[in-house]
Amino acid sequence: MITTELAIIGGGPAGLSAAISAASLGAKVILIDRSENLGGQLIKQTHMFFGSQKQYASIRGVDIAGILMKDLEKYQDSIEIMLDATVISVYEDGVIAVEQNEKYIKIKPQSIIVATGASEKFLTFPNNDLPGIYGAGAVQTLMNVHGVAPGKNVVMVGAGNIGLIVSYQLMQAGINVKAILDASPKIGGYLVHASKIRRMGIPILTSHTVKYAHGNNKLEKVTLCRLDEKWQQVPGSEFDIETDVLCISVGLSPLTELLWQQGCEMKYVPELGGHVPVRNDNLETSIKGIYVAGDVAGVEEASSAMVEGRLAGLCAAKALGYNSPDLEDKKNDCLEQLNSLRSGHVGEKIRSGLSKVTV
Amino acid sequence: MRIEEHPILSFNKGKKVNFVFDGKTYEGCEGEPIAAALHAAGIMVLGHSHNKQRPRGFYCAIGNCSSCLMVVNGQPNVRVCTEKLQEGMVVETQVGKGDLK
Amino acid sequence: MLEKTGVATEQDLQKAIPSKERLAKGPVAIIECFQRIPCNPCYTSCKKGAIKEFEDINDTPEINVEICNGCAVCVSNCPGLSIVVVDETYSEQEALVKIPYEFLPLPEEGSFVTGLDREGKAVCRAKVVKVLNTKAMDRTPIVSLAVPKDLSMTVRFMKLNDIYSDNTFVCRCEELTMGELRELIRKGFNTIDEIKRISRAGMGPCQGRTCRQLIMQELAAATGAKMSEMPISTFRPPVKPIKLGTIAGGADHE
Amino acid sequence: MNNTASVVIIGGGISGCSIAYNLAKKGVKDIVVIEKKYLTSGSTGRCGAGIRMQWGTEMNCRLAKFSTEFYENANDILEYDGDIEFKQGGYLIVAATEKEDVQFRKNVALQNSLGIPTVYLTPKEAKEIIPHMDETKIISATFCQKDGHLNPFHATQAYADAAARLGVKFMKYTEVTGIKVENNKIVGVQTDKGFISAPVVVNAAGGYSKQIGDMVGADIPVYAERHQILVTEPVNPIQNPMFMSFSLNIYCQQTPHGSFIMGRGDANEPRDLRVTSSWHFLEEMAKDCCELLPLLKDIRVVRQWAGLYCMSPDRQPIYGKVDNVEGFYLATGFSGHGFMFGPVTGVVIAETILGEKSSLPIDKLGMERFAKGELLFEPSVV
Repeated sequence: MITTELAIIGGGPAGLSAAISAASLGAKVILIDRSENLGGQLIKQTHMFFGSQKQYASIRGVDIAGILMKDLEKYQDSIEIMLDATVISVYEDGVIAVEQNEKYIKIKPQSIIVATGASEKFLTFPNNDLPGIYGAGAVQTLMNVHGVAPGKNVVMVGAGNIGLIVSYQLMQAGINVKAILDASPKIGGYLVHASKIRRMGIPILTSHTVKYAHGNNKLEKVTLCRLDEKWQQVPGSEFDIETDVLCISVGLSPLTELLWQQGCEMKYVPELGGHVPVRNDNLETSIKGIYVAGDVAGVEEASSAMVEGRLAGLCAAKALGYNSPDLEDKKNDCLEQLNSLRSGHVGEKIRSGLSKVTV
Repeated sequence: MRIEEHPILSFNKGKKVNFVFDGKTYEGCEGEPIAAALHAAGIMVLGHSHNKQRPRGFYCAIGNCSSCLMVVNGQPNVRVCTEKLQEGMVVETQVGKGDLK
Repeated sequence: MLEKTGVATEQDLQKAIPSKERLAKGPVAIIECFQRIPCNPCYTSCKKGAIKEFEDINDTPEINVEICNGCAVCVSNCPGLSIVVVDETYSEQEALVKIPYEFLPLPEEGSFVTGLDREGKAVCRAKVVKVLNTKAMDRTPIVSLAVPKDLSMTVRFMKLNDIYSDNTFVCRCEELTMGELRELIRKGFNTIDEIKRISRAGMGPCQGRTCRQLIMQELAAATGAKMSEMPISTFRPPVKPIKLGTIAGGADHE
Repeated sequence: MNNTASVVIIGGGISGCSIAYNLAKKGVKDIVVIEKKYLTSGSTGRCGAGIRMQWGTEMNCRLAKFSTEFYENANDILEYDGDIEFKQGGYLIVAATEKEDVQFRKNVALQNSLGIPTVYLTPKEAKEIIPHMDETKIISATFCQKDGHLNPFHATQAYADAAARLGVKFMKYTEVTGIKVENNKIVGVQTDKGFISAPVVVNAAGGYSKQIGDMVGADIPVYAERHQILVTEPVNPIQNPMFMSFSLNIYCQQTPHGSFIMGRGDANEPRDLRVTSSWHFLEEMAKDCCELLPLLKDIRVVRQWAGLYCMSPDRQPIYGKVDNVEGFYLATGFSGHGFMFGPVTGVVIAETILGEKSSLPIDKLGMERFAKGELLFEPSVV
């Protein structure tokens, strides 16, 4: 059995940042990620990030991943990276079981930061399992990581930030987006993203939903319809769009299995995407020594995931006995950054959600 | 279909390799997921559901959803969205729940 | 209106639909024949004498619902196919509607079809409980459909493909459809754990990642329970399927 | 909720539902089943759900035969609109020690004398039945084609649906917090949803039956022991019978759904009410399974879980009355065989409550055997 001080599960923006900040204080870290490279969702993002300089504003997500990886190299003596490695369970005695390239490995850490991110929600309508109906994340992976087009035409379901951004990315990759629809009467994502899309002539159909998908062996056509103010389908408003890809982007749910298995106290908070762990200001859950950061703690933007990662890394290292003269300043800086990212109108939902689970 | 030109990204793909899908030979890039290589060749139907035999493609692309189980080199229930392509691989559409051999 | 659209109006139907008290007693024929035409097989076929003797061949049928036991002999004898039998005592939530169905293929018993109203509009998912096709019925088989009780006076026909939800998937791995899920909820499986065990939804290789949230949403909608107060199913290891040989190999190495 | 009942059954597993059905069928009205969570949420829903007639004592053979024959026809008898998925693929029980081999020869003779069609097999013959097993690890085997496996959720639901049609009330998500006894007589049951007065209470609470017994001051000599199981992804059928070994401590079965279920006993497991999973079990099970059934090395585990065995001193059920508490009946101590004894349990408890002569040989299974020191010996248990 491998032992270490801190195991970080997930090498996306939160996990990477956590590894860097914990190692910067001297902690011995194992960073585990199930894919073949670190960076999580960052490596699929071709757009420039919002936020401020501290969260790499106006740098493209894919490049931020590169910057974080460079930072990580500084601490290569204290961070062991395990790629293509999936944590299959965290057992009651704190042992983490990992599968890496068909090898079964056990790790016993003193503390754990869970930064597993989120998974995509699924939508129900007849024939929703036809080939050609994909999650937005899948489409991003296919085109931006592997350079393969999902199809020729795409109808996007969901006008939140992910739906808007992926639509834009599809157009960048030379794939035609026929329409974006959303059940809500309002566009959920940033309006600047929406305007960018509209300028290219792509309609955004609010108060619309998918009624039916058609196709023999794979998707050929979708029937859409309008929703009234009570979100009920308006009879007679149906119309068809021919398309070979329907991309579903109706939100994310935190990937919390490992936290449930550990018995962390969980609460259902719709503003944060579903069940999320109760945590304190140090991002420690109800189980001592288990920390969370990023989307697993509540679905937000990558900018705040990075700051949360940094904060969790600092707090976990401190609890392991590491310190530095400016530790408190660094922690406060993280808290201030989070406050500022969550201030304002668009952060309202997040603030309300967090107030329910932060103790 | 492969994306040849991209305004932001450049794709550093592995070397070209051949693989066999249901008896026909295709070309893909070494190390990319089998599902990506199949998509590049225009193949979207990867498997069929157990009970109702409905065609299934991939849905999540990261090994979560179990929609893309295929037989790879004789082994059933391989998630081709994450399984990496190698020279000479034999990929087959899985019939039913797969046979242990 | 009936003359213009071919669809009976509520006023027309008032004459045909028996009292709640009668419906609560068991199966009964509903004769939706409102126009005077020269025709009387309903009367001649009824062995119970529940249909009043026609004085004039053009009379519209009058049924004594206290005598009618819902045997459905008239259903396959009516040349106008205007008779159905409704049994509201079928189960707590469902009524049985027996309709004449002269099409091929016949639905399979146990399968689900789409229940249509008098305008041919899809109104619900219906389970085919029985398909009766005897020689005496002379190629007018009777299909018994289990429909939600409040639609017992709405469903009057069916189409084979279950457009409602037979192909709306909630659980991809175990292929649980929305219709099956709603059926289970109707039967009283009111928590995600109960649904998981009776249907396997959530036990597949994806470990419930695609279906858990959807099932909970549907439960919330159907039972009025709050998502935040709903019990959630257990999250069991392993999070990702792993080969027995891989586990065995790992243990060996230590 | 009902404020009065003629019989309150505590526990909504296979035992409780079977008892409710059998009582109702005999005409008892106002039966209430109380279940802390949902039906099958305790041991029933967590068990391996195998059923075998290959036992080492005449009594157990007879009881198991009754259960098997019931399950063969349960869909019809209980008029279930689903399917209990009873698959009679047989049990192949392998002997890995000389001692086992000797015992198995005796068992086969006994079983055959009772009409149970078990056969004794050489390793080679056993391999014909499960071609992917490593027959070099065994000395001999016994096989009974009529043994099998069923779906515990549907089997319990079939009983519950049939009972409900006969008027039995089920109170799910209701916890028993106390049992009221006056003058050594049961008066009623206190639950978190209110009090139910009833002259008869049946303790069918599985792993929690000790706690229920304590509520009336009956010291039932049972304890709960954690047992673990794992299940794999489904594959096309390759193994018909249950593979089982007492000395190698393993049972492994492919269900009609295609997934393999395997588990084992472990006397060192915690004796508390924990149902958590451990990596130790996963590893040991994987290792032993890959050795005995090497083909399964390529199948993936999708879940592991644990349930409670309710262990009695002689690992035999405890049926019937309790001295000094009139109206309190036990259906407990199944020690891992409660599911396969479900049909028996329902019949014998219903008969006992109604004062009828028992139609099955259960006279040795009462509580009094422990005071008298007359423990039963069953050589064929995991």
